[in-house]
Amino acid sequence: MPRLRLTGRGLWITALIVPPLAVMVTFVAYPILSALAYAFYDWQGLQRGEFVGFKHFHTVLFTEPFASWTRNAFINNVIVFFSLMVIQNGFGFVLAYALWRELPGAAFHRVAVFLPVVLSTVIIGFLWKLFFHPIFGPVNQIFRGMGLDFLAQPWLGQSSTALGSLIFVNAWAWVGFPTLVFLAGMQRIPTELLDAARMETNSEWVLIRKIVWPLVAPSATVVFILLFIGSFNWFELPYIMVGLDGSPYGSTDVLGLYFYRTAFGNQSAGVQDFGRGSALAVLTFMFIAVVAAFWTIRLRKREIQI
Amino acid sequence: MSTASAKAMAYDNKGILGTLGRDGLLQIILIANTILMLFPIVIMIFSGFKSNPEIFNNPFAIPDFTNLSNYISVWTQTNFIRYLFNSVFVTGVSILSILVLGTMAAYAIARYEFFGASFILLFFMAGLTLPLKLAIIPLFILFRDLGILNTHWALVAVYVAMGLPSTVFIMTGFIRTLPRELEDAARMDGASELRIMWSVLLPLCRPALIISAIHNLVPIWNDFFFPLVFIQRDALKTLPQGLTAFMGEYTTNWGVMFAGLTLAAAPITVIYIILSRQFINGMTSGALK
Amino acid sequence: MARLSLRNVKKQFKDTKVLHGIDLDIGDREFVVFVGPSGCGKSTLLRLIAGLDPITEGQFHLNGQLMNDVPPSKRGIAMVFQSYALYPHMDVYENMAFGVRLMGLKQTEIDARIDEAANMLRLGELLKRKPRELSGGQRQRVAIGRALVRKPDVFLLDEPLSNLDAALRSDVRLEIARLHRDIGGTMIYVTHDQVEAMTLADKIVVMNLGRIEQVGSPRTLYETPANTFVATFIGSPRMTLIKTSRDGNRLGLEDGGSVVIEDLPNANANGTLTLGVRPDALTISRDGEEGFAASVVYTEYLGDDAYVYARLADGTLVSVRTHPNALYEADEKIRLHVDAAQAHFFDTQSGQRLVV
Amino acid sequence: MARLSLRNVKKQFKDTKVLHGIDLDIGDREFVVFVGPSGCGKSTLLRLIAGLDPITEGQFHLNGQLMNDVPPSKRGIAMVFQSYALYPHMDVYENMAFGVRLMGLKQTEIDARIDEAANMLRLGELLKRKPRELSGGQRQRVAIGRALVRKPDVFLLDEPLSNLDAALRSDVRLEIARLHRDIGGTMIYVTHDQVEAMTLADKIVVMNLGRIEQVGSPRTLYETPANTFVATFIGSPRMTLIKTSRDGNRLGLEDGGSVVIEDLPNANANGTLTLGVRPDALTISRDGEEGFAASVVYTEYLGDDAYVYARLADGTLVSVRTHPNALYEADEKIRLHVDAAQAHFFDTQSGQRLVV
Amino acid sequence: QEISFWSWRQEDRAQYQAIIDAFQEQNPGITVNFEAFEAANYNTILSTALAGDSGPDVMMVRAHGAFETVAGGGYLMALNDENVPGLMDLPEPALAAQTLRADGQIYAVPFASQTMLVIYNKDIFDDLGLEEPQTWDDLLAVSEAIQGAGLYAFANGTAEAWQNETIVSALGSSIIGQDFYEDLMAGEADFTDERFVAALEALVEIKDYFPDGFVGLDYPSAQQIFASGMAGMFAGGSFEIANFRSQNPDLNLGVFPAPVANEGDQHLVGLFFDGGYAGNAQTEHPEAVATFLTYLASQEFGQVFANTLGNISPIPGVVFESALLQEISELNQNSIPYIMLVHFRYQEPSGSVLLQSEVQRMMAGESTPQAAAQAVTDGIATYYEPFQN
Ligand SMILES: Nc1ncnc2c1ncn2[C@@H]1O[C@H](COP(=O)(O)OP(=O)(O)OP(=O)(O)O)[C@@H](O)[C@H]1O
Ligand SMILES: Nc1ncnc2c1ncn2[C@@H]1O[C@H](COP(=O)(O)OP(=O)(O)OP(=O)(O)O)[C@@H](O)[C@H]1O
Ligand SMILES: [Mg+2]
Ligand SMILES: [Mg+2]
Repeated sequence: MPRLRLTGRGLWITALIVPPLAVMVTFVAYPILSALAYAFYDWQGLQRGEFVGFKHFHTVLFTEPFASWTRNAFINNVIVFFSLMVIQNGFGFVLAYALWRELPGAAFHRVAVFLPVVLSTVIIGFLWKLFFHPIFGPVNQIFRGMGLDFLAQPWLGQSSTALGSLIFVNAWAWVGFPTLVFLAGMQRIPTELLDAARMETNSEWVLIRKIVWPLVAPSATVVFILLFIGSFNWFELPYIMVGLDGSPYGSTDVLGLYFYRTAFGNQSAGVQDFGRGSALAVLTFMFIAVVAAFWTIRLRKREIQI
Repeated sequence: MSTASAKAMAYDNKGILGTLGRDGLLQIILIANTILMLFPIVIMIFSGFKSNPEIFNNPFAIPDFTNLSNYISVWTQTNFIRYLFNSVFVTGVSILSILVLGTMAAYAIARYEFFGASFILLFFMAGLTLPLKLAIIPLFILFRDLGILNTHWALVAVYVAMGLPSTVFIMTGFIRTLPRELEDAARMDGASELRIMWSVLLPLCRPALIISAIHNLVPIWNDFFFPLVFIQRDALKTLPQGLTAFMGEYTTNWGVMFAGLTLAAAPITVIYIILSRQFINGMTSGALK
Repeated sequence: MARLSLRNVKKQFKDTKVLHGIDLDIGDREFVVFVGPSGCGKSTLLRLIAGLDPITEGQFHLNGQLMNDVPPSKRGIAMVFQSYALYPHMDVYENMAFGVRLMGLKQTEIDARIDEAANMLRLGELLKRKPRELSGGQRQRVAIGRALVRKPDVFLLDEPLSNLDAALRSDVRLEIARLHRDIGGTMIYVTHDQVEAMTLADKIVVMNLGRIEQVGSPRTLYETPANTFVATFIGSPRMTLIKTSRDGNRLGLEDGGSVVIEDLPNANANGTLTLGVRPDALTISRDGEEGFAASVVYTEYLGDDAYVYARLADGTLVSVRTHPNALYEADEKIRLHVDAAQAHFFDTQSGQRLVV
Repeated sequence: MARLSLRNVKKQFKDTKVLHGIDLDIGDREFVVFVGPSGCGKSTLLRLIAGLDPITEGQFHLNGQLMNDVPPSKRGIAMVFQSYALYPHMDVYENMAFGVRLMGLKQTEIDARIDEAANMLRLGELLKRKPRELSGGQRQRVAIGRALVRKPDVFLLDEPLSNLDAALRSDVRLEIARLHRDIGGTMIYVTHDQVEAMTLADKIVVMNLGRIEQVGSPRTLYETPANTFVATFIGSPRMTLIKTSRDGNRLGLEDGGSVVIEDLPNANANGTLTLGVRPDALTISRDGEEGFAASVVYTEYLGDDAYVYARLADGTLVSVRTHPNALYEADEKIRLHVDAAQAHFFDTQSGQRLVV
Repeated sequence: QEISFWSWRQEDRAQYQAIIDAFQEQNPGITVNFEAFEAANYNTILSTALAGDSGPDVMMVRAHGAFETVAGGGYLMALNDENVPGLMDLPEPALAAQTLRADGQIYAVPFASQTMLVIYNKDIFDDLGLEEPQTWDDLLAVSEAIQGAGLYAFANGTAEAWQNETIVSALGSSIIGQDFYEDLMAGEADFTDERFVAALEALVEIKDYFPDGFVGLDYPSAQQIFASGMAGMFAGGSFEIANFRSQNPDLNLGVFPAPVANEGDQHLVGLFFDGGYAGNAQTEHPEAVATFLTYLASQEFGQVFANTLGNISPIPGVVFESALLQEISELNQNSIPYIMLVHFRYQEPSGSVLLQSEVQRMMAGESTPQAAAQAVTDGIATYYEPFQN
C-alpha cells in the first residue's frame, strides 16, 4: 500500500543516508577493495602484472623465511594484545574503581588520566624513546640515581625488554580510555544494587568480583574489541620507537610493520612488493574482522540490561 | 532503575570501602598514576626550553623559561602559522563534516526501520576495523582523478572516511536512548523532518557530538601520514607534517624537537582541558556505550 | 467544532495486528477516555488519530473530512505525551512558542497566546525555566500549555498523570476537568486509572485486545456493563463473578449455599448463570442458612470503609464492603446475601450481559 | 525474636540535618509502616536501621545489642528495595543463593531454603530466569525471596510496591500480608500509599520533616489523629479543616452559616477552633438555615460512591461522600451538616488535637 | 617550463636551492621546484605518486636494488649519451648502480659514492698520543687507550637495524678481503666462508668498546655522542661527515680504512653508490628534464655538489676542496663493494635484512658469528642459486 507519506519518509531517509554512505563507499570501500585486490597480482616494481591467485598468500604463510616472519609478527601481536588486555584494561579497572570512590581530587585525576590519550603517537613515541635512552634517558638515570644500576637497561635495544617497553608505553598512553569506560559502567550501577549486596556481604572483594565486575564487563565490550583491533593494527608506536624493522632482530616486529615494510620497502629491504604486502594486509584484515565480529556477537549476547 | 550518581556514591564511601586505609591506598594509586601521566608531559615542555647538553645531563631540572630560542627557531624557521592555520582548517572542516554526515546516518539508522538498517550499520562498523593506510595507492589514484590531490580536500575526504564509522557508532547508540516522543511532539507541533533534526535532535545530541568530536579530533589533528603522501606544497602542509619535516633537519637537536612537539601538542591539549568536563561527563554518563 | 469518526480502523505493525477494526464517533466538546489493559492498543489508536502512525485500513474523518493522509500538524490536533516530551534544551516559553512559531503567527499573537495559557495554568513565574528545573506537576502543566497555545480542536492526552505521585495526581486531575470546562475542546484521554476514567469522562471507551468492548458514560459502564470484561474492569475493588447453577429463582453453589433473586433474566431458565456482585451488593450475616457460605480471609480497614475478603465454597475470593467498625476474624464462617437491585447477570459461556 | 529500639537517632548529610532525633520502639513480629510526605526521611531512617548509612548521633539497639557500628550484613536484617535491586547478571536461583552462600551455609541447606522460599512465593518455575525475563510482580517476589532465604529477624521494605501497576499492587499487598502472618518476622515497611499503610500495618509511624508526628494503629491514627498533619495525611479524600469561630456550642463561619455541636473541647471556650471533617462526617441538605453554606464545585462519580466537592464561604474546598445517585449541579447552593461523633477538633494555632 | 624535483635530503634544502638557482640562471625558461621529504617515508611517497601517475618530473632515486622497484615499473626516462651528454663519462660501477638489470638501460644520473670506513676524532687521538691503527690489534689497543681515558672508544649503537650492516663494512672490509669478494661473485664461496666469519668475530671483539647499552642506542644519538666529542671513533660512512660538521664545526676529523687482520694485508674500504637523479618517463617537459639532468651530470654540478654538500661525486674531474674528502676519494681506489647493498638487495629476503638482524642478534650476545653467517647464507639461498648446494 504505497502512500504519499511513506514515499516522503522514504525520500527523507534516502536523503539522510545516501551522502554518508557515498563517502564510505567512495573513500573506504572502493579503495580498500582495490587495495585488497592487489594481493592477487604479481608486481613488477610499481606496475601491476598478471593475476596469480593465491600465490602471495601461500608465500607469506608457508614459504620460509616469510612464514616464520609472519608467525613471529603474529605472535608478537598476540603478546601485545594479551599484555595490553591485562595491563591496560586491568589497571584501567583499578583506576576506574579508585576514581569511582570520588576521593578528594578525583576530578583532577580524571582529567590527568585521559590527557595522554589526546597526544599524538608521534609525540608519545619520541618522548618515550628519549626516556628509554640507554645513556641519557631519564628512566635509567632514575634507576642509577636510586642505586639500582642493574635496572638501568637498554630497554629498547634488547629482545627481552623491547616489546615490553613498547607495551608499557602503549598502556601509559591509552589507559585513560578503558578507565573512563569502566568508570562509566560503574556509575551506571544503581546504588540500590550495591546496597542490596552490602546487606549480604561485608567484603569489598566479593562486591567487586561478584557484582561490580560482572556488571561493568559488558560495557567493556567496546574496550575489548577496540583493543583487539588496535593491537593487531599496531604500527605507529613501534614504527617511531624502534623503526620499521622490528628491532632488535624482529623482537618487536608486528604485522603492521611487516606489511608496511613489504609493501613500501625500507632503506635496507630494497624491494617493494605490493602483492605480498597486500596479501599480508588481507590476512590481517580477515583475521581481525572475523574475530572481532564473532567476539562482538558473543559479548553482546552476554550484555545485561541494568 | 535509577542510576548511581557519583554524588550519591560519595556518601557511601566509608561504608563500601570499609576502612580509611583502603581509601588511602586508592588515593596513593591515583596520585602515583597522575604523576606518571603528567611527568613525561612536563618533561617534554621543560625540554623545549633546554639545549642538548642540558637535556642529557639534567633531564629533570627546571629550565630557564626565558630561554625561548628553541621555540623561536621552530617559529621562525618554519611556516608555523601557516601550518597551524592549515591544520585548523583541515581538522575543522573534517570534524564538521564528520559530525554532520555521522549524525545524518546515525539518525536514519536509529530512527527508521527501513530495510537494511542494521546492514548499513554493520557496513560502517567494518570501517572501524580497516586500516585505511592500506589503501593509500588507490586513494591516491582516486584523488588524482578527482583533481583534489595536493589540496586540503584530499585530507578532508580521508579524515571524514576515517572518522565516520566511530561517529556513526557512537551517535546511533546515543540517539537510540533519546525518547521518540520528543520527535513526535515536534511533529505534532508542525515541524518538518529537517526542522526536527535541527531544532530538537541536534541540541539533545550535544554530549555525544562532543565525544565524537574529541574522539576524531585527536587522530586527525595528529595525523602526519596522509598529508605526507597527499600534500606536497609546503604552503598546504599541516602542523604535524610541517614539523616532522622540519625535525628531519634537526634530528639531533632534541631541544628544538621538543619545542616543536610541545607546540604541536599544545592546541589539542588546551582544547581537551577546556572541554574535559563535558567530555568526561559525556563519556561517563553513558553517551558512549 | 470537532467531530471525529473512525470507521473500521485497523492497524498492523509488520505482521502483528494491533487494532482489529475500530468504529467510534466522538462528538464536539466531548471528554472521551480510553481505558483498557496494557497493550490493548490505546496508545496506538491515539497515535493514529494524531497522524503519527499511518492507518493500515479504514477511515478517520475529522469534521467530515478524510484525515488518513493529512500530516499531524495539519489536523488541528494537539497531543500531550505521557513523558511530557518537553524539549529539554528550551525554556518553558520556547517550548510553548515552538509550535506556534512554526504556524507562522506574529510575535505579538504568540506572546498573547502564551500569556493566556500561562495564566490559565499558573505558569507565569516559570517561563524562563528549563524543563529539568520544574517539578513533575509543573512539567505536566507546561506540556498542556504547549498543546493549548496551538488552539487545537482536539486534545489527545496519553496517560498524562501516570508520572505524578498520588497526591499531585488528584490535584492535576481536577485541573484537567476544569480546563475542559473552560476551553471546551474535544478531549481524548488515555489512562490506566479507573478513578481518572470515572471522574473525568463524558464517555468511556473500554478496549481489550485491539477491540472496543463497550462505549458509554461512566454510570452506564458501572451499572450496566456489557460483559464480564467491562464488569470486572470498571470498579474497585473489582466485581466478583460467581458461577452459579440456577434452579428457578435460586442461584446455588455446590455445597456452598444459595441465594434467591426474584427477577432473573429469562435466558438460561435452567442451568448456569454468572452472577456479578460488587462489594456494595453484598451483606454479611454471621449465621442462618440463607446466602452463600463463605469463610473470611482477611479484613482491610480503610478508615471510612472496611472490606472483608472471603472465600466461597468454590474458591472464589469475594470482597464485601462493610462498616469500618465491623470486625471479622480470619477463618470466621459467614453467610453472604445479595442485593438483587445491584446484582448483574452474565451468560456463563459468552460472558455477555443478560437483561432481566 | 527481634525488638528494635531507636533512641534520639539523628542523621546529618554534610550540612543538611535530615533526622532530628527519632525515638521508636518496635516489638517482635510487629508490622510497622512508615508513612510521610516525600523527603521526610523515611528511607533515611530505614537505611540507618539497615546499616547502609552510619548514624550521626543516638543509639540503635537490636534485641538489646548496640548496632551502631555493626556492618549491614551482620545485623540479621534483610531489605527489599523499591527498584528490587535484583542482580541482573544472575538468575533467580543465584539471586537468592548469593547471600546465603556468603553466610557459609551448606549447599543442601541452601537448596532447601530456596526451595521453601520458592514454594511460598510461587517462584518454582522461574528459578532459571534472569531478572529481565520477569514481570514486575515476579521481580518483586524474587526480591522478597532473596530476603526470605536469609531467615532474617527483621525485614525492611522501602516502597516495595511503587513500581507495580494498580491491579498488581493490590494482589502483592495481600501476599505481603499473608507472608507476614506465615513467617512472622518483624517487618518495617515504607510507603507513600495510604491504602497500603492502613491495610498492612499493626503500627503506623507518621513522619514529617525528619520527626515522628504520631505512632499508632491504623484505627488510632484515623480516629484520633494527634494533630492536623496526621489528620489530613491519613484518609482519602483527605479530611477538610474548617477554621471556625466559636460561640458557645456553635461553630460559625463569617457569612457562611454555622453548626451546633453538643460536646466541644473545653479549651478555647470562646474564640477559634479548627474543625476537622472527613467526607463521611458531612451530610448535605438542599435548603434550611442550619449548617455551613456552600456552593457545589464538582461531583465525582465513582460507582459505589460519589464525592461532592463544595466551596465554603471562606473558600475552603470540602469533600462530602454521598450516594452515587445523588446529583448536584455545579454552583448549586447547599447546606452542610456535621456528624458530631465523627468530628475532630484542633487548636487553630498549634494544630494539636483537642480532646472533648 | 616548470619541472618538479623531489629529494629525500631535507637537510640539504638550502644547498639544492642554490644549485637550482645557478641552473635557472643558465637556462632561462626552466623553473625547477624543489621538494624534500622525510627520508624514511620517501619510498612510500614516491611509489604512491608514481603508481598514481603523479610523480615529479625529476627525482632522486636510490641505487641498486631499491632503484629497480622504481625503474622496473617503467616510470623512468631511459638515459643515454644523447639526451644526457656526458653520462657515459661516469665510472662504470656508478652507472651500473643505476642500470636496470632486466633491460640493461641506465635510468638515472648517479650522484654520489659512499665509502664505509672509520671516522675518528683527531684531537682525541692527538691528546692521547694515538696513531691511526693499521691492524686489528692496533685498533684494540687504541680503543683500550681511549676507554682508559674515560671516553667511549666507539660511538656506535646497534638499535637501528641498518647500523649493523654499516659496521660490518666499515670495520670488516679489510678482513673480508678482495679475494673473498671475488670468490663470492664467482659463486665459489658463501657467507659461511671463514674470511667473512672472521670479520664478524672481529665485531664481537670490538663491541666491548661500544658505549654501555649500545644495543639500545639509536643512530642520531650515536652521531651525537661522536659529534660532541664523547667518543674517539665512529664506524660509518662518508655520509656522516657533513652531519658531524654541522653539529660541531670545530670537530677535527680524520678517517682510516678498516684495519687488517695481519700486517701487510691490503686495507680496504666499503664502497657503494647512493642514488641518482632520474627523469619521469611521463613528464610533460622531457627536454627541460633532460636539460636539467645533463646539468646534474656536469662537472660544474659535481664540483658544487662535492664542495657544498660534502659528498663524493663520481663525476670525473671533480676536485675536492676538503682534504678529508680528497683522502676518502683516494681510499676509494682500494675498495670492495658494500656487498649486501650492491648485490643482494634485489630480492626478498634481502641480504641486508638478513645481515642486519643477524649481526644485531650477534652483537647482543644471543648468537655466534658462525650461526649468523649460516643464517644469512640460508636466507639468501632461498633464491640465489649459487648458494643452493
Ligand atoms: N511500533 C510497533 N511495532 C510493533 N508492535 C507495536 C508497535 N507499537 C505498539 N506495538 C504493539 O501494539 C500493541 C498495542 O500497543 P499500545 O502501545 O497501543 O498499547 P497500550 O494500550 O497503549 O498499552 P499501555 O497501557 O501499556 O500503554 C502492543 O502489543 C505493542 O506491543
Ligand atoms: N545522600 C544524601 N545527601 C544529602 N541529602 C540526602 C541524602 N539522602 C537523602 N537526603 C535528604 O534527606 C531527606 C530525606 O530523604 P529520604 O530519602 O529519607 O526521604 P523519603 O522520606 O524516603 O522520601 P521519598 O518518599 O521521596 O522516598 C531529603 O531531603 C533528601 O534530600
Ligand atoms: Mg500506551
Ligand atoms: Mg524514600
